[in-house]
Amino acid sequence: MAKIIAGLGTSHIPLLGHIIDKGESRAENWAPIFDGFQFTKRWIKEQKPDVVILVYNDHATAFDMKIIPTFAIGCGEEYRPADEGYGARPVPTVKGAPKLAWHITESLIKQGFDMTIVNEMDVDHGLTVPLSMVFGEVEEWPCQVIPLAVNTVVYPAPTGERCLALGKAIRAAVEQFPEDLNVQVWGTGGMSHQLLGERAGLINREWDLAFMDDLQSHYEALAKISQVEYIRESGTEGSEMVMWLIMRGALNHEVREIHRHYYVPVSNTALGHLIYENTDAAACEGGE
Amino acid sequence: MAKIIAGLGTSHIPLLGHIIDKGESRAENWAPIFDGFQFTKRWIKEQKPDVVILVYNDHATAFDMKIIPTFAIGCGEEYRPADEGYGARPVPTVKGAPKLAWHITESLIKQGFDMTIVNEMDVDHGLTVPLSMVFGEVEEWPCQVIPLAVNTVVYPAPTGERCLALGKAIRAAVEQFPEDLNVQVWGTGGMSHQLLGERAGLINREWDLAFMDDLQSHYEALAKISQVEYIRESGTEGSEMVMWLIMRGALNHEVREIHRHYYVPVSNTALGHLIYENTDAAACEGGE
Amino acid sequence: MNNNNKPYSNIPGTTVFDGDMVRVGFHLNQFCMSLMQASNRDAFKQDERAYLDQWPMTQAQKNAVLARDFTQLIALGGNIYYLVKLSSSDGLSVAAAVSTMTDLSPEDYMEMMRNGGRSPAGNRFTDHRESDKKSSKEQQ
Amino acid sequence: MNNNNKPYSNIPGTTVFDGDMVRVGFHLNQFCMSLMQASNRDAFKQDERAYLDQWPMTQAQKNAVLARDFTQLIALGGNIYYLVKLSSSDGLSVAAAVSTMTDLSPEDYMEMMRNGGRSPAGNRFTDHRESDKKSSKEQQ
Ligand SMILES: [Fe+3]
Ligand SMILES: [Fe+3]
Repeated sequence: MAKIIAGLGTSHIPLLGHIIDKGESRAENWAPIFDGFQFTKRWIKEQKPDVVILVYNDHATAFDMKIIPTFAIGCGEEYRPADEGYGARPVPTVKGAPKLAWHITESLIKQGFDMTIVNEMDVDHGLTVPLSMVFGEVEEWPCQVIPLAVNTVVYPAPTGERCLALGKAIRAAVEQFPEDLNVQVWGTGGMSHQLLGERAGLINREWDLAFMDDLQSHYEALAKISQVEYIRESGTEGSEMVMWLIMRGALNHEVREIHRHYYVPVSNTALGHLIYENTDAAACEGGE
Repeated sequence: MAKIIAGLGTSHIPLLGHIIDKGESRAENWAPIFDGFQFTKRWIKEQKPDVVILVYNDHATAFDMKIIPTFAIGCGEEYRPADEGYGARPVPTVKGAPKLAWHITESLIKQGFDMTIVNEMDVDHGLTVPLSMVFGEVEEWPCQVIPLAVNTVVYPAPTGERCLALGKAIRAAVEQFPEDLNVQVWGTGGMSHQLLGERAGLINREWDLAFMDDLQSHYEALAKISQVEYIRESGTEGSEMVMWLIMRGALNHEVREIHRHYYVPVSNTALGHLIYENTDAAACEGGE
Repeated sequence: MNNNNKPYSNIPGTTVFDGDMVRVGFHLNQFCMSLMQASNRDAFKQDERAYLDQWPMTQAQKNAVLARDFTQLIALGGNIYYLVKLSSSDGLSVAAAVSTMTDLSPEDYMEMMRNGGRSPAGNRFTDHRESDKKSSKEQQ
Repeated sequence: MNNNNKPYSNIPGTTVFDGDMVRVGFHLNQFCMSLMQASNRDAFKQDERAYLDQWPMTQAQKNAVLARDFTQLIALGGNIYYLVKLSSSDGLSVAAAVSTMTDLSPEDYMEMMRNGGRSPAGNRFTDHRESDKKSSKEQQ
């Protein structure tokens, strides 16, 4: 049976993609940012996930003002890196996991989640930057990816409680898939940032660190944070953090935090990153 | 405050649009079909709804295989009748109700419904045929319309329970809208039909009539019918009936059936139509 | 075809358009979708084979389009709402196109519909021994 | 502008991209989206006014585009993820474009970010008497 073993959270800041693509990720001035992913790069080589369910938001790339899905799941065979206005990132095409994706989609819809099914789209930095930060510069991505795009551009985004519930439903769906697959769920976006208005540049380090602390065991409380409170406390784009709750919901109630990294600033944004592993996956299925 | 006063269910068979558009709806051979809407045409002139929330499914018109939303709500200013391959229907442009639509959308997302927001799309026979059958041939549609497109093309469609819950959530949202508006919800599609395979042409009159009987008071039981059972009993396209459950959920627990019409065949399809009015809307808010 | 081992695999003469069928039929259906535009319809009519060759469809799918073999097109992942865009561009009614998938002639099919349609009796299960079971036990 | 009487109307220097803003900014944002294609970027650069006139935008929106007035563009319904397609086509970094909306020069903005960014203290509520209230009482 397929199994979710681990998950991670990470910002998906476009500047990180630019740095990597220009071959400057080993430059000394960027070391405080990239060094925090050295552990991750070693860890993922041991973990060897077959499939990553990658939760991100589309930034007016695949979706424009005509159609804005709250939850869009990619059931396609592959996804090309998008041209976001300065040429597509020179990274490999993303291979989908259509069989598992359709299984999850069918299960989610029957569990009462109103998924938008996507069979063809390009994927922007929200999806490809996390892949680059975790897998580094590679010829082929070493796993299949199921993109899960969450609307965080148009107000309102889905609530934290809805995102947490979606994560739990994803776990239930994955565990019913008959193939032996090592599946990870990644939540991306955040941490605090605001890209508009006089208040642009807002960073709330205290809020971000408390969020990372609480995500391990007090995630039900985090799920109650409203979008307005996210915006007030951590900036308009700080509300991307609901996507980490999908990741959290997909893991067991008991997880071990095996890595954490926090750095300010990257461009306009606070960078956050952590890794969870389920503790004794088989035994302790709590938190429902 | 806005208020849902009444709802109706009706098939949305394309042939009916062809007949009307050719000016043949008063022909004697079609009388058994169209006579069943005479009452409706008089009734709607008395009711004068300001806004109709029109639940239908897109038939590979606005959405293709690239993107398939489970629930798409139209927040646009207007919608053009689609060219479905034989020229657009010569009916008026559909005026949206964007303020109310956005209010409902925000409320639904906060209530945990994962809506896909649509700001621009063309609308096919699923939406325009019910308008024609109810309002007749008019220069302008006499009300605004909020299109609510439900996926019933790709398996799985949303469950009956989910559709009923969506209807209830729509009612809650409408009742919080501060403007005095007379709102109706229409559920369209069905009744029994199958458009493919050796079994094409399936009609289950007994099932259809029982569905119309049960919809008034035993709708919670109807909501438990699985898509597989719909398909088995009433044909692949018979599963469009979940859309009537959205309409039913948006009404009070106590409704009066003030009109019913059932006829076989229209083209490949069993035609069904009924009208409900809330009984003493203010007093009896049961059924939750 | 790809409906094996599913809760609907025992419904006779019926192909449910599920994820497996969507995957198989993606380009076939997108080809059909392109016929919504008059200029594409013209190009298709001008040279059907050449138009089809612009789409990454299988040879079997292309042949079934050329032959207007709707039974085959459904088996190869076509969805009826997409396929009617093909039959409409031929000027065929939906009922006429649909009837070609049954064991009836278009005339007999219309006659059956006029008489109330195909009865569900005996058409609920492929295995007739199952047909007495209450199907209402099916779960969502 | 259109964020009045909303639970977020008392957040200073912030425009939430809600339904009202989507309605006002629809064509402005779709114009920005068109700049994702190189051929459109070229046409825009050739004659900005003529390119803009192809879009059903307001005169104020067109003028704000020509002036690259991002504060104004946000007020007129622009969304930052769409607007960066405009600034990117000018070769501007996101941070540089964003800084123009603040009271800081690009250099001072970068300096503020290097020093840990803008503090939330005093930036949570427009009415400073409210700023002591626990914002955690806010509902979803
Ligand atoms: Fe983002
Ligand atoms: Fe339909």
